[in-house]
Amino acid sequence: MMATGERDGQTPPSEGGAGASPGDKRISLAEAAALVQEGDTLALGGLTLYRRPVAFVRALLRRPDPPRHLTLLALTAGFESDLLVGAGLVERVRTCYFGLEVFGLAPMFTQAAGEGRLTIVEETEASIAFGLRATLAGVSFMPGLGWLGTEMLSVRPDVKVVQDPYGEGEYVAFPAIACDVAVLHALRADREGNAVLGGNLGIDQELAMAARRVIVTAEEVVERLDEPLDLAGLVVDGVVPAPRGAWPTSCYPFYPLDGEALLRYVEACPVHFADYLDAWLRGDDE
Amino acid sequence: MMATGERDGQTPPSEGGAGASPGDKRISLAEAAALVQEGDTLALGGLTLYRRPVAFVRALLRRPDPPRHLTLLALTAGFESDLLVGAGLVERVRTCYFGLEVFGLAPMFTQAAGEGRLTIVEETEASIAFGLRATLAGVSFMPGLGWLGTEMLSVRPDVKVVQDPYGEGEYVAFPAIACDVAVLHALRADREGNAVLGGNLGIDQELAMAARRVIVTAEEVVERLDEPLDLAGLVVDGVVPAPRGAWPTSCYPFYPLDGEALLRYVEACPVHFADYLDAWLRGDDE
Amino acid sequence: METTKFADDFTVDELISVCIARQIANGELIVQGLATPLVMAGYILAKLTHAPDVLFASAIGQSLCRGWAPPSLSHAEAMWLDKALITFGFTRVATELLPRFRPKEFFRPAQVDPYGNTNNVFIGQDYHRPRLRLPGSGGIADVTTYGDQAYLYVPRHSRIVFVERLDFRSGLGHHPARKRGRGPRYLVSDLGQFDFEGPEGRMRLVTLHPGVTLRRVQRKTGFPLEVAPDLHETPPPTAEEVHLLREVVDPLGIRRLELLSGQARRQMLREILARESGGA
Amino acid sequence: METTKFADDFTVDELISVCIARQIANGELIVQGLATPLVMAGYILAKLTHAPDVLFASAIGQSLCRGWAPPSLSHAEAMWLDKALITFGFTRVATELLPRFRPKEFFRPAQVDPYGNTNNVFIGQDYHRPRLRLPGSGGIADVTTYGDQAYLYVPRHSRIVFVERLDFRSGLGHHPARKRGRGPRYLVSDLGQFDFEGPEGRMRLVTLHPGVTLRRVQRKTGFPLEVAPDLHETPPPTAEEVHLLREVVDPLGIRRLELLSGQARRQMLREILARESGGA
Repeated sequence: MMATGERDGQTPPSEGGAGASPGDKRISLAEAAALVQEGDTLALGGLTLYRRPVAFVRALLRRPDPPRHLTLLALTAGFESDLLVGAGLVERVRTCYFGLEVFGLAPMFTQAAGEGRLTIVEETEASIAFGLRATLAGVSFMPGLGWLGTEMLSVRPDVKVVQDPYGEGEYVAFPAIACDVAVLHALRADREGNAVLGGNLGIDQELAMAARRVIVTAEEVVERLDEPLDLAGLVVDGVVPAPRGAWPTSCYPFYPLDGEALLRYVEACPVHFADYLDAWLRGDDE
Repeated sequence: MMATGERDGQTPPSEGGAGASPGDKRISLAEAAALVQEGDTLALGGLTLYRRPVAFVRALLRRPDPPRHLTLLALTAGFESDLLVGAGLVERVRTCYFGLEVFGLAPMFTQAAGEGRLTIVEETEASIAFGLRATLAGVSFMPGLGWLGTEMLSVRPDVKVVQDPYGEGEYVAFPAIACDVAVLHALRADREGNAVLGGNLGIDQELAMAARRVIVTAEEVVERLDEPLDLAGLVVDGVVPAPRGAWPTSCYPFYPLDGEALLRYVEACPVHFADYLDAWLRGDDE
Repeated sequence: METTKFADDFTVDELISVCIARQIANGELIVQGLATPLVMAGYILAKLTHAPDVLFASAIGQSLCRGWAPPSLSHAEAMWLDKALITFGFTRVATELLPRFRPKEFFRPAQVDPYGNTNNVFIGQDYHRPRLRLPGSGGIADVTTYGDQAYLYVPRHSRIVFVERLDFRSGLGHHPARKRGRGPRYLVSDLGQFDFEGPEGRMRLVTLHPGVTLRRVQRKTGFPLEVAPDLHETPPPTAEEVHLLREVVDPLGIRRLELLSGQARRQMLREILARESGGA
Repeated sequence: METTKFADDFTVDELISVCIARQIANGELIVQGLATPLVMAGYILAKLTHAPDVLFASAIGQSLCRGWAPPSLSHAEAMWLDKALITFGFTRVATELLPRFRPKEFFRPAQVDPYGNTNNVFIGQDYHRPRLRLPGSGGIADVTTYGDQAYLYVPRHSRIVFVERLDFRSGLGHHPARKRGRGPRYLVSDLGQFDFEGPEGRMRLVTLHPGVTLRRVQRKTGFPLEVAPDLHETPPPTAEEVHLLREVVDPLGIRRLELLSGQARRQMLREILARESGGA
């Protein structure tokens, strides 16, 4: 990435992508998947069933030695995250919604949570948004409205409440969220990592700035993008051409959500997850 | 503005613009100027010499009873703000830069400050940006890096330092910034107040959400804008057609900065400010 | 003045959407969460009838929209991206738009107690080994603590949803711990409409849907019901409302999914998907 | 290998811009504040010579740019808007970009002390009745407290600027109160180049511009100067650098304004404005 010297943050941005100097950051899906290490916090861009980096998840699961003990970070988690949970890569989940919307509960997440096999870092929209903003601002927290009066704090004993220094009340001090690798799926990218995400931004821009390493998978990778960008290549370490890389989630306006594929998944799981995964990794469902 | 019931914030958004329900919010410059009251915090959009609401300032100064004791809020303040200071409307200034860039110091601000006739609320980029974000988040402060080690806190005794609840250090608790009336100059607006500001956004979007009342002056007011917007009419109370309304500051790409006009100003002031102002209010310089 | 023509036949999903629509005032900013097609149908119906100037915001797209498009399973983004006036991203929505404007939003709780406190996190006695883990609270644990425009809907009224004690309080109702804002104002289920004007903000039955008895509502509610003194029948949908819902607002009937579960829901999903890919 | 051809004649504004350019490494993100045309000329020169992959950010436009345009008085936005890859707005710049990426930036202090602490707020003894109120600190009181990429330039070296004690410390240098980051790394004036490698971060003369004596620098500096052991002459601009500055980077010579004041500056402003409106 850029060469701006040392940084003193808790989670400094990455210090040099695959291609080092700005230039060609294109790598393969397998190379991208190899960047994730045991115990990393892995953030997945997009929203629930929309523009998720599914091709990347498949590459990660195809690794001979898939990294384990991951912390999965997403504003909302869906199909792609459920696969990672089902395959046993995920130890902790940080999200404010894990499910398949009208297609139902996320079966492997629901099962693993019910069996006590997951650590859930209970989040809300505000805790994720303020937490990422804290990371970007280089501070340990951001105060915000929310949570007080609910039982959220009882399941997040790590989260503190601070006194309002200018008044009588108190605020939740939403803690900074660190991220090792963020993976975002783009409509278009260029080889420097500049990218167009479309209008459904979610928290992708903040994830890209907060993460130590950033991978962009894209429907199309061109030489140079000159349209208005959603993401500057400055923060991107690897660019991966991945046509239909969000399938079966949607990549609006290029292709719709594949609801039939989601139904096949929810009907197979959790009972037949292993078979489903084998077939999916072979590409039978592509 | 919109009808979303009561609000409990310190600085609730405005409760109904000139036109009440969404619809035609067009008003005249004089009507817009009449919305500013004695003692208000008045925020001016744009940046230093770029896209400033100068036509509005002229209308304000043309009022038979110009409001006094204003707090002037701007990320950076330039020609338009210097006129307000020179004319004696301003009691307090909140900005991180008050000047005319390469055209020199702002003469009336410099003189008034030197004579101790202004209260300056010393600000920086961070204190304004975090202060507005605090207002939008409904909290009294946002913690941020900056200031510690400088003498800023010695001239801002109202600003507190908070302990890091998760570590050893401390942060400045940049206080929420309230605003009564924000005036922004747009390239285009529609009668509902939707507006296109161009790329040099400054803090205009945050001002529009933070202020109790929002006035948009625009080079052109159309029936309905359907291009991507920088500002949603939701927050706008009054829309004023004001062609060349930023002159002599620029309104890129419609017209450039009028440097000759700025030179005439700095050569007249501070000595001949009264004559300059009279002529300017008559429109001799238009 | 014309007399209102009520619909001869209507279904409960239509009635719920109509009840939602009637809670919307013209000019409001209204927010839609994930997977809430009954709400979307209600919002669009409001726009097409008495509230043409509402502005829509949604979790999907994080945009403001004046225009609309029929709900879709495969192209859920269409409305939110093609009709977007302005796009914010989720970070600005959560940290700026919601706390600043505190817009009206309809939430669907998995559990609700007599005071409108709600739970969307888990069912069971032990958070670490829940009987049923739910998707999570989204932004409900945020906005219900400071806003005053929380509205609730329950498509399948039962003692599983309406409980005396929540397993987890992720949405704040009329609760003594509240510091800001206020608890929910309204709840609609498939049996009736409720407010929270009972003692200390207790839920109170205000109208019974046509054909529903008070006894039935009480039997399906896990706590003693308060009843408004002027309990009456829910005004049925008008012929025009039913026509709009079926033919214009939501011709695929996506709103109906919220009344189904398991195999029945999957069956209907397949039918809708087939119609969408067949080029509706 | 070709030997470098130094310019036969060059002006001090050209030398300062060249010195600035030489502090830029390829691939960096470099930030320009308001009213700093010498810096802009240096940045663009770097891009055209040894640092083609720099990314520009600026107070005007708050965008990132890969491309560039010559500095302009009347159309200052042209570079920042027409060449913008992505636009952030000032709030995101101040609260996200600057603290997260801590990019390199050249600042022009009104006063600087031996340790690189700076003042852009006021001159005098009393903040409430200053002898001269200055425009303000912009973001200098923010980024100098946590960043480590502060660079300084002083177009008119004098005892008014280089003072033993500041009237107000709005920019943090090598100071014991520092908690994060580090003080400035470099300073260029019209007399020489300096680092801050003296005792406890004291400013240290490293090169003398051609024709400048150590005695003259000391006479114009309000505190005793540290001098690097290998004090040498500033390498002059190359013929190519001077050619680029004059003909390509800044043909209107806007950078020269920073060396002038009062009537002389206004005269030059008028000339440049006339050339711009005449259609350069």
